[in-house]
Amino acid sequence: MSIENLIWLIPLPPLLAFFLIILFTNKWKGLSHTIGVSAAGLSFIGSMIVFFSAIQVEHFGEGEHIFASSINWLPTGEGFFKIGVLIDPFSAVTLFFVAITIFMIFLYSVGYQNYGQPKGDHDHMGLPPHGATIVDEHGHSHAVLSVEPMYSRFFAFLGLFAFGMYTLVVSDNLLTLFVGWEIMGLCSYLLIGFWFAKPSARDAAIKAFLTTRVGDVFMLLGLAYLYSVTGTLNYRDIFYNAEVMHHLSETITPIFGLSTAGLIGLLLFIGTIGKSAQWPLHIWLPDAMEGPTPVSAMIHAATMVSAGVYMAIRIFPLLTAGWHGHELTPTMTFVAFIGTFTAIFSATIALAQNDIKKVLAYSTISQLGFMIAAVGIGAYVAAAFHLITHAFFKALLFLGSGSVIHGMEHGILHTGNHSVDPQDMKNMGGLRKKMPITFWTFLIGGLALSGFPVVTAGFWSKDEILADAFGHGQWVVFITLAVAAFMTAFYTMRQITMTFLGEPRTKEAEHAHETTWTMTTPLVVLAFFAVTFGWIGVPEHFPGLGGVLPNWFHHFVSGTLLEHPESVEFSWIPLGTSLFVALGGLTLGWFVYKDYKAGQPDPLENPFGKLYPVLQNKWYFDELYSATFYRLADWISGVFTPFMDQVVIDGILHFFARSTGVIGNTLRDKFDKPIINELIGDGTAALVQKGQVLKYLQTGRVQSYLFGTVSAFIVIAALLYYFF
Amino acid sequence: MDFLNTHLLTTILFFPVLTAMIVWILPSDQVKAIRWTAFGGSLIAFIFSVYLWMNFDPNLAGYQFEEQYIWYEAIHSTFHVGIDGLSLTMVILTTLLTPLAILASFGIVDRVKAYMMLFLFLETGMLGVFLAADLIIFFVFWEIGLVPMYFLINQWGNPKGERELWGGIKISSRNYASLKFMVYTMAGSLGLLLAIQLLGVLFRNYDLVYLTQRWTSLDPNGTLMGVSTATVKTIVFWAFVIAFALKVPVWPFHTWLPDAHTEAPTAGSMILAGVLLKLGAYGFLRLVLPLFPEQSAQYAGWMAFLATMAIVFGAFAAYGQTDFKKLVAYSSVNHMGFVLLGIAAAATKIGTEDATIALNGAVLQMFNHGLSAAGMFFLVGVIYERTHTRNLEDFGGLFPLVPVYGGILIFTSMASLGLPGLNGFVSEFLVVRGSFPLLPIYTSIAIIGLFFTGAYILKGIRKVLHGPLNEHWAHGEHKLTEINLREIIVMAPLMALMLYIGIWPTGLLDVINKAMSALF
Amino acid sequence: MQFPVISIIVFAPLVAAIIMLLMKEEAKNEIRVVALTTAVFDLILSAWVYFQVYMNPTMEYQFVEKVDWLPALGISYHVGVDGISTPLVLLTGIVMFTGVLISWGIDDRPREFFAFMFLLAGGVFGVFVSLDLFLLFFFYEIAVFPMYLLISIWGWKVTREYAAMKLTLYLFLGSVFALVGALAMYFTNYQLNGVLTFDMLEIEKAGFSAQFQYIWFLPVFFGFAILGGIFPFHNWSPDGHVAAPTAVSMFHAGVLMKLGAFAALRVGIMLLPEGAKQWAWLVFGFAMVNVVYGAFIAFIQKDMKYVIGFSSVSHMGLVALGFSTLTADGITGASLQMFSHGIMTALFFAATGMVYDRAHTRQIPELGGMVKYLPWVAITFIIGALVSMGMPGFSGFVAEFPIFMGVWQVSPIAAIIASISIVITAAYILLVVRKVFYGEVPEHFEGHITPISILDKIALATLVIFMVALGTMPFLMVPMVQEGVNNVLRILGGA
Amino acid sequence: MEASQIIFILSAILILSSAVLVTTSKNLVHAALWLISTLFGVAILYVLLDAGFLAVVQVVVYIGAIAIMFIFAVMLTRRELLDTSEQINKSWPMAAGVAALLMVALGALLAKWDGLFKLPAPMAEGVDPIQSLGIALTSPDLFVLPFEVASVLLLAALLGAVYVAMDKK
Amino acid sequence: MIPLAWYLYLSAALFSIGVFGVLARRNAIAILLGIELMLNAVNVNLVAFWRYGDPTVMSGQVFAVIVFAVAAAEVAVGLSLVYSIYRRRRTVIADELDLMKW
Repeated sequence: MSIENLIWLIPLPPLLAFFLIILFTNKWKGLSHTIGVSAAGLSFIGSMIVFFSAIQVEHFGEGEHIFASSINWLPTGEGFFKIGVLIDPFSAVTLFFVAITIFMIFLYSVGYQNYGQPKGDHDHMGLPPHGATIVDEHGHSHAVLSVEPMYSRFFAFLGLFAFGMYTLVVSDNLLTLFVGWEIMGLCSYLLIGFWFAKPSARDAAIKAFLTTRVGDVFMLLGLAYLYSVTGTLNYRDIFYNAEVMHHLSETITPIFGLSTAGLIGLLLFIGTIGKSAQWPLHIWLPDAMEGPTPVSAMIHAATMVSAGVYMAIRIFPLLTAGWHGHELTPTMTFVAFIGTFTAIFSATIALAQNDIKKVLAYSTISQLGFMIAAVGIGAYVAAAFHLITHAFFKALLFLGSGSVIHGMEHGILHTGNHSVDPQDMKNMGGLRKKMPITFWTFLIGGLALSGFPVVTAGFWSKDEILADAFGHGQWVVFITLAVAAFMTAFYTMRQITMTFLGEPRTKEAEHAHETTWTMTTPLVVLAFFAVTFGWIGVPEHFPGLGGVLPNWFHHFVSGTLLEHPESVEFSWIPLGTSLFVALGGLTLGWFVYKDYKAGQPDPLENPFGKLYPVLQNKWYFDELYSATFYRLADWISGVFTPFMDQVVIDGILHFFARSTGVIGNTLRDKFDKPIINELIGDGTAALVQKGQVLKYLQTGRVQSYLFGTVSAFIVIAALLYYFF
Repeated sequence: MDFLNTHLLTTILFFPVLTAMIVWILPSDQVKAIRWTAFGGSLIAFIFSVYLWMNFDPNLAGYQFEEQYIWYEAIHSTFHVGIDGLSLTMVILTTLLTPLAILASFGIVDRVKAYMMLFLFLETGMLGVFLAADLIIFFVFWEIGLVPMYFLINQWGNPKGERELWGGIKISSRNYASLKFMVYTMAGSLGLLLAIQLLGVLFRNYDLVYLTQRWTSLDPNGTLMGVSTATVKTIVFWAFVIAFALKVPVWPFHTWLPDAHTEAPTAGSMILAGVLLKLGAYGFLRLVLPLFPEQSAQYAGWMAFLATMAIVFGAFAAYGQTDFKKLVAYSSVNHMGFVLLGIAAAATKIGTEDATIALNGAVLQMFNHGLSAAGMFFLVGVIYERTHTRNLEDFGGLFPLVPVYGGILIFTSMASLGLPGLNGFVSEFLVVRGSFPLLPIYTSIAIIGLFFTGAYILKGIRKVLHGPLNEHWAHGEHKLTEINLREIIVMAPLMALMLYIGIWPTGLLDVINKAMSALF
Repeated sequence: MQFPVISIIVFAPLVAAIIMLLMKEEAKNEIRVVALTTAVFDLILSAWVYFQVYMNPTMEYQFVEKVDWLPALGISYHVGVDGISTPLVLLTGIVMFTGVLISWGIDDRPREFFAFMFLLAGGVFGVFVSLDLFLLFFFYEIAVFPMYLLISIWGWKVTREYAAMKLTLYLFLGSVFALVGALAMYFTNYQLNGVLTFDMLEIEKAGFSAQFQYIWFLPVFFGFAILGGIFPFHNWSPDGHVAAPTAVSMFHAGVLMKLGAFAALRVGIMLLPEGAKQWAWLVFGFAMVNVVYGAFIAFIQKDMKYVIGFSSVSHMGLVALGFSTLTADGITGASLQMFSHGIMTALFFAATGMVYDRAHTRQIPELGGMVKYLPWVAITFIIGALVSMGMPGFSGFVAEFPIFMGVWQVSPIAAIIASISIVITAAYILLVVRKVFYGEVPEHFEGHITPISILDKIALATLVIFMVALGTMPFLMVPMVQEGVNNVLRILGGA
Repeated sequence: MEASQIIFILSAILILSSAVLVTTSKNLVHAALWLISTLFGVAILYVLLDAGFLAVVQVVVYIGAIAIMFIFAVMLTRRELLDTSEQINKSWPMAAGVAALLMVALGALLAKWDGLFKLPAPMAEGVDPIQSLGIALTSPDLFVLPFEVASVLLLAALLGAVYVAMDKK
Repeated sequence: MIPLAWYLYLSAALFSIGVFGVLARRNAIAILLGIELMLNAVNVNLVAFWRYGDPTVMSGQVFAVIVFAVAAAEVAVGLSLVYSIYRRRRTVIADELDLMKW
C-alpha cells in the first residue's frame, strides 16, 4: 500500500470507532474502550509509518518530495474543488506528536474514567461519578470510585475528536483543515459539556463553542476570500507558489491598505485567536476545565489549541508576505502583539490561580502566546518547535494533574467529606510520597514548562523564540516574553510546591494514593519526550552542544517553506536571559511557597495588594464581555427584533386589514345606503307609501269605475277629434 | 413502461392526486388503510422520481422529459411540463419529504382521510411549480399549493392559543396564522399575477423559453404602453421579486412564517419549511434571473441587503425565542437568507465562475435546508407530542431520559448549524465563497448571522437536553418516552442524506452545477 | 326543418308549469316529480346542445329556428345559440336542475312555487336563445315577473315585500329604458331600410348612424345592465338575494344577473357597436367601481347572504369590465365568468340555504363549526370560495385571468386596482368559511343540525364538478366561447 | 216636412223624454214603465227604418219580457218602493256633466264626418229584408255561428240566473 | 226622407242619458235600466247604419238581434244578482255594495 493511501486511512479508524460505539457498542464499556483505544492505536501506527518514511526522504518537502494525493470534491462552474492529503515536513512532525499524545490520552482515559470500578450508587448520566460503596468479604463497606455512567460515549467523542485532529493535520488544503477544525470544535463542545447536567459544564461548553466560532466565521470569510482570489485553497498551490504569493503580497485591499495576503492572513489569524484562545478570545479556555481531565489534555495540549497555532504556522507565508527580514508588516505586528500580550497577560493570571488545572490552562494560553509571537516576528521554526515540545510537556502536565485529582478524589471518598475540592491546590501538599510516579513526571513536565536549562525540551524551544526575537531586533517582544517566561517559571514552581512538596494540608491529601498503570504509563512516555525532544533542535552555534547534535529539526521543518528561513546567529544575551528567567523563577517560586500552610492567605496577596483580586478574577474579562456583548445580543434578539417583527411589520399588515374593514364600512354606511340606495334605489320604500294613498282610488263602487271609463272615453274622443 | 417513459413527469405530478382519490373512496374509519395508502402512494411517487433521476442526463442543457398538451388556447397557454437539473433537485426533495411527512403524521387521529388527501394535493401542487414550463401552469400550481396548507394549519394546527388583534379582537392563533399565511401570500402573488398577465398581453404566449428570449430581447429604449421599457421591466421585476421574496421569506416579509410554523402540525411544518419555502427561491432562479438579468444586476444590492437582514435578524430573532418551534422557524428565515444572498450575488455578474458557485451554493442550500429544517421541525414535533409544550423553559436536562432522541437532535442541529462534514456547511461555504468576491460587504455582515446560527442552535440544545434534569418529565404520567421506531425511520433517511451530502456533495452538486452553467 | 331542440328546451318548463298548475294542490310529490323530470329533461337537452356546439364551434348561430309570428310588425319567433349563449343555456339547465333538488323540501304551496320557478326558467332560456328583439323582451319580462311572486310569497319574512318590490321596480325600470331603446332601433331601422323587423340579425346590418348609437347605447346597455347589477344600480341585487328563498336566490344570482349582462352584450354592444366604443370608458369606470366597491362592502357584511350578494356585485362587475374592454380576451373572460360565477353563486346560495334551514340564522358571528354536521356543505362551499377568490385550478381563475388581460390592454392601472379585489375577496370569503364552518359550535346547535339529504348532495356535487372541470380543463368551453367572441369582434369591426 | 220626418220627430221626443224620466223618476216602478215607453219609441224607429222584424222583436222581447222582468225585480226588492229616500246619488251633477260632455263629444265627432247627411237608398224591389235576415242568420257561410253562440249565451245566462237567484236553504 | 244624422244624434242622446242613469242612480236595478237605454241606443245605430249602407248585407240587423240576446242575458243575470245580493244584504243601493275595495 502506497504511503498516500495510508495517509488517507489515518483519520478513519477513530471515526469508525465513533460510529461503532455510538450505534452499536455503547452498552458494553469494555468493548467500547477496546475499539476506541485500538482505533487510536491504528492511527498511531499509521502516523508513525508515515512519519518515519517521511524523514527518510531526501530534501523532504522541496518540490515534489512530498506525500500528496487529492480527488475532486466540489464542482465549481467549469472546474472542481479538490480535496486531498498532504504530508510535508511540518505536518509530518505535527502528525508525530499528535499521534503520540492522542494515543496516550486514549490509554489514560481508561483509567481516569474508572474502568472496572463498580457502578455508582446514585450516579446518573450527565454528572461525574459520585463513587460507590462495596462490601468486602469481612463485611466492611468501603467507599470506592465508581465508573463513569457515559463511559462508552466518552470514547466515542474522543474518537471523533481524534478524527478531527488527524483530518486537520493530513489535509492538503485549508477547507478540509477547517472541516477538522470545526469537528474538533463540536467535540470540544460535547466533551467540555460531557457532564452536561452540571450547569457550569453546560455553559462552559457553549462558551467554548461560540467563542471559537467567532474566530471561525472570520476564518471562513478568509477562506472564501483566499479561494476567490487564488481559485484554490491547496497549501502547495498557494504557499509554495512564488507568483501566487507575489500577486497576493503586491495587490492592495481598501482595508487599512493591507496587502491582499495580509488581509486574508489577518482574517484567518482571527480563527487562530479563537481556537488558540489568544487574547481577547481567551475567555473560554479556563472554563473548559469543566470537562474531564483527559479532555483538557486533548484540548489544550494535543489538539485543539495546537490546531490554532498549527494553522497560524501553516499560513506563515501569508502572514509574512511582503516581509524582508526586518520591519514587520502590519499583519505581523498585529500577530506579534496578540501573541506577546497574551503571553504576559495570561501569565499574570496564572500567578493567582489555586485550581491546579486553571493554572495549567493559563500557562497554556501564555505558552501559545509565545508561539504566536514567534510567528509574528517571523520565527517559523521556533514557533513550530515550541508547538511540539509544548504539546508534549503540557499534555504531560495535564495528565499529571488529572492523576493528582484522581488521587485526591480517592482520599475524599475515603474520608467521605465531599465538600473538599479535589482540584484546589490549597488542599494538597506533600503528595510526592503518596504518588511518586505522578510527582516525578509532573516535576519533569513543570521544569520543561519553565524551561529548565539544557535537559528539558522546553528550554530549547523557548530559548529559540527569545533568540529569534532578539535576533530580529524585536526588543519589545523580547523583553515581554522574557518577563512572561520568568512568571511561567515562578507559577510552575508555585504549583509544584503547593501540590507535592511540604506536608499534606488536609486529611484527604494524606489518604490520596497512586493511580493505576493505565494512567501512569502515559505520564512516563510523555515525560520521556518532554525531556528528549528538545535535543533534536539544538542550535548549531550553541556553546558546547552546538556541534554535537545537528539542528535536525530546523533543517527538516524549513523544507516546508519556499525560501528556507536561516537560523539566527548565536548571541549570549537571549541565552543568558532564558537561563536567568528559568532558574530565577523556579527558585523564587520555591522560596515563596516552600512553607505555605493550610488556611494561610496566599503569600502573594500582600505584595500585590489591590492587584491580586484583579488577577484572581482574570482582569474581569468575563464580566466585561457579559456586560457588553452578551447584553447587546440579548437586547437585539429579545427586545429589538420582536418589536420590529410584531409591532412594526405586523402592525403594517394589520393596518391594511383594518383599513379594508374601515373602507368597507364607510362605503356601506356613508355612501351605499344613504346615497345610492336613496337616490337611485329606494324609490321603493317611498313608492310603497304612495301606494297606500293610491289604493283609495279603488273604491269598490261600480259607478266610480264607470266614471273613469267614460271620462277616459271622452278624453280619447277629444284626442281623436283633435287629431283627425 | 413505454407510457411511463413518455409521460414520466405527468405521472409523478398526478400520482399523488390519484392516490388522494383512492384515499377518498376508502371508508373513513379504516384509518390504517388510509395512512398506508397515502404513504405508499407518495412513496411510489418518490420511486418514480428516483427513476427520473436515473434517466436524467445532466449534460444536456434545457428541459428534458418535456410534455405539452393543449390547455387554454384562448390565452395561448399550454400544459407544458419539463425538467432540468434545478427542478430535478427540487422534485427529488419534494417527493422525498412528502412520504416522510406522511409517515410523521401517522400520529394524527382527527379526520385522517381529509388530512392525507390534503397532503397529497399539496404534494402535487408543489411538484407542479417545479415541473411547470409554462408561466400560467407555474402560477396555477403556485397558488394551488396554498390551499391545502391553509387547511392543514387551520384545521390540524395547534388548537390552543389565542391571538389578540387590534381593538381587543381575539381570534384563535391558528386561524390568525393560517389566514395571514394565505392572504399575505396571495397578496404577494398579486404582483406576480399582474406581471404574468402583462407578459401574456405583450407576447400572447406563456411558454417560459419563448417568453424569456422575447422578453429579454426587448429593445430597452423602446416603450411599452406609453412607458419606457426599462421602467416597465423594473416594475415587473419588483412584482416578481416581492411575490417570491414573500414565499422565501425574506425580511421584512417573513412575519407570516413563525406564526404559520408554530401553529402548523408537525408534518405541515416539515413540508412548509422543507419545500414550500423553496418555491420562492425556485421562482428567483427560474424566473427572476433569466427574465431580468439587467434589473437583477441593477438591484442585486437591494436583494442582498434584504437577504443580509434576513440572515442577521433571522438569527437574532431565533436566538430570542423561548418557543422551540419558533426558534426553528426563525432559523428557516436565517437559512433561506443565505439562498437569497447567493442568488443576489450571482445576479451581479451572471455567468462568471463566482456567480455559478454562488448559485450552486444557493441551490444546494435549498436542498440542505429542506432536509435539516424538516428534520428539526419533526424533532420538535416529536417532543411536543410527548410533552405538549414547546416552551424551552419547561424542558431541561432531558438527555438522560431520551439519549437516542438527544443524539438525533444534536446531529440534526449540527447539520443546520452548518457543521463541516454535514450538508449545511458545504452549501453555506459555497454561498459565502461565491458571494464574497461579488458582494464583500454584505457577505461579511451575513457572517454575523452565521455566528448567531451557532448561538441559537446551542441555546436550543442547552435548554432541551442539557442542564439539570427537570424532574417533572422524569417519572409519573409525564414520564418522557424515548423516540419510537417510526419516528426514527422518519429521521433516518434525512440524517443519512445530511451526512452523505456533507461528506460527498459531488453527486448532487454535479447535476446542480451543470444546470446552473446551462441556465446562466 | 331539423328537430326544434331549442324550442323544446325553452317551452318545456312553461308547459311543465301549466301542467303543475293543473295538478292537485295536495299531490306535492307528484308535482315535485314532474318538476324534476322536466329539469332533468332540460338539462339533458341543453347538455346535448352544448355538446353539439362544442363539436363544431362556429361563428354563426346554430340550431336556428325561425317562424313568423306577427309578420305585419316584423316580429318573428327566431331563436338560435352561439358560442356565448350555449354555455349560458347549459348553466340555466344546471341551475334549474339543482334548484329543483334544493327546493325539494319546500312544503308551502310547492305547486305554485315550482310553476313560477319554471316560468322563470323558461323565460331565462328564452332570453338566452332569442334572436328577435321583441322575443327577447317577451321572455325577459316573463323571466322577471315571477321573481316578484317567488320572493314576496316564499321569501324571507323580514324583508320580502320590500325586496320584491325593489327588485321588480329596478328591473322593470331598466327594461323600460331598454325597450325604448329597442323601439328606437326598430323604427330607425324602418326609416333606414324600410323594413319593419325586430330580427336582431337584420338590425345588426341596419347601419345606424354613429350619432344614433351614441344616444341610444347608454339607455339600452344600462337598462339591461341593471339586471346585471351594474353600479350604481346594484342595490336591488343583494336585497333580493337576501329575501329570496334558496332556489330563487340560486336562479337570481346564478342566471338572472347573467340575463342582464348577456342582454346588454347582445342588444347593447352587438347592435350598437359604435355606441359601445364611444361609451366603453364609462361602462369601464362603473364596472371598476363594481369590482372594488362590491368587494369592500362584502368584506364587512355580517349576513352570509349579503356577503355573497355583494361578492356577486363584485364578480358581475368583472363581467361588465370584460365586456367594456371590447377586446377578445376581455369578452372571452367575461363570457366564461358569466358561466363560472353562475355556478359558483348557485353553489353559495344552495349551501347558505342549507345552513340557514338548519341554524335559522345567517348571521356569521352566530354560526360556527358547521363542518361537524354538514361536511358536504362545508367542503363544497370551500371549493366555491376558492373559485370566487380566483384560485387557479378552478373556473374562477380561468374566467378572471383573460378579463384582466383585457383590462391590461385598456388600462394597466385599472388592472392593478381591480386586482386588489381578489385579495379582499380571499380575505372575506375565508373569514366566512372559518367562522361558519369551523371554529366551535354554539351549544344551542348541538343536535339541532340535521344532515342534508342525498338530493342536496347531488345538487352540490353537480355544481362542484362543473367548477372544477372548467377550472382544470378550460379547453372544454373556451373554443366555442372564442367563436362567439369572434362574432362580436367582427361586429365591433375586428377590434 | 214629410210624414216620415214628423213621425221621427214625435217618436224621438217620446224616446228622449221617457228616457229622462227613466233615469230620474223616484219610483222605480214608474221608471220601469217609462222604460217601456222608450222601448216603444225605438220600435217605431225600426219601422221607419224598414226593419219590421226588429220592431216586432223589440215589442215582444223587450217590452214583453225584459221590462216586465224589471218590474218583477222591483217588486221583489220591495222595501225600496216604500222608501222615498233620494234615488240619485250625491255625485249626480258630476254624472250629469260627464253625460253632457259625452253628448258633446259624440256630437262633435259625428259633426266631423262627411257622410253624415247622406240619404237612404230606396229599398230594392223584390228584396224582403225579413227573408234575407232569416237566410243570413241560418246560412253557414254567413252568421249561423254567432247566432248559435248567442243562443248558447242565453242558455248559460238562464242557468246562471237561476243558480244565482236560487235560495240555497 | 230622414238624413242619417238624425238617427245618430238621437242615439247619441239616448246613450248619454243612459250613461247619466248608470252614473247617477243609487239603486242597482235603476242602473240596469240605464244600461238598457244604452243598449237601445246602440241598436238604433246599428239598424240605421244597415239601412243607410247596403241593405242587402244583413250584418247590421244580425248584430241588432245578437244585442237583443245579450241584453236579455244581461238582464237575467243582472237582476238575479241584484236579487241574491238583496237577500244577503237587504239592500240594493250601489254605494253600499263596496266590498271590493282596498
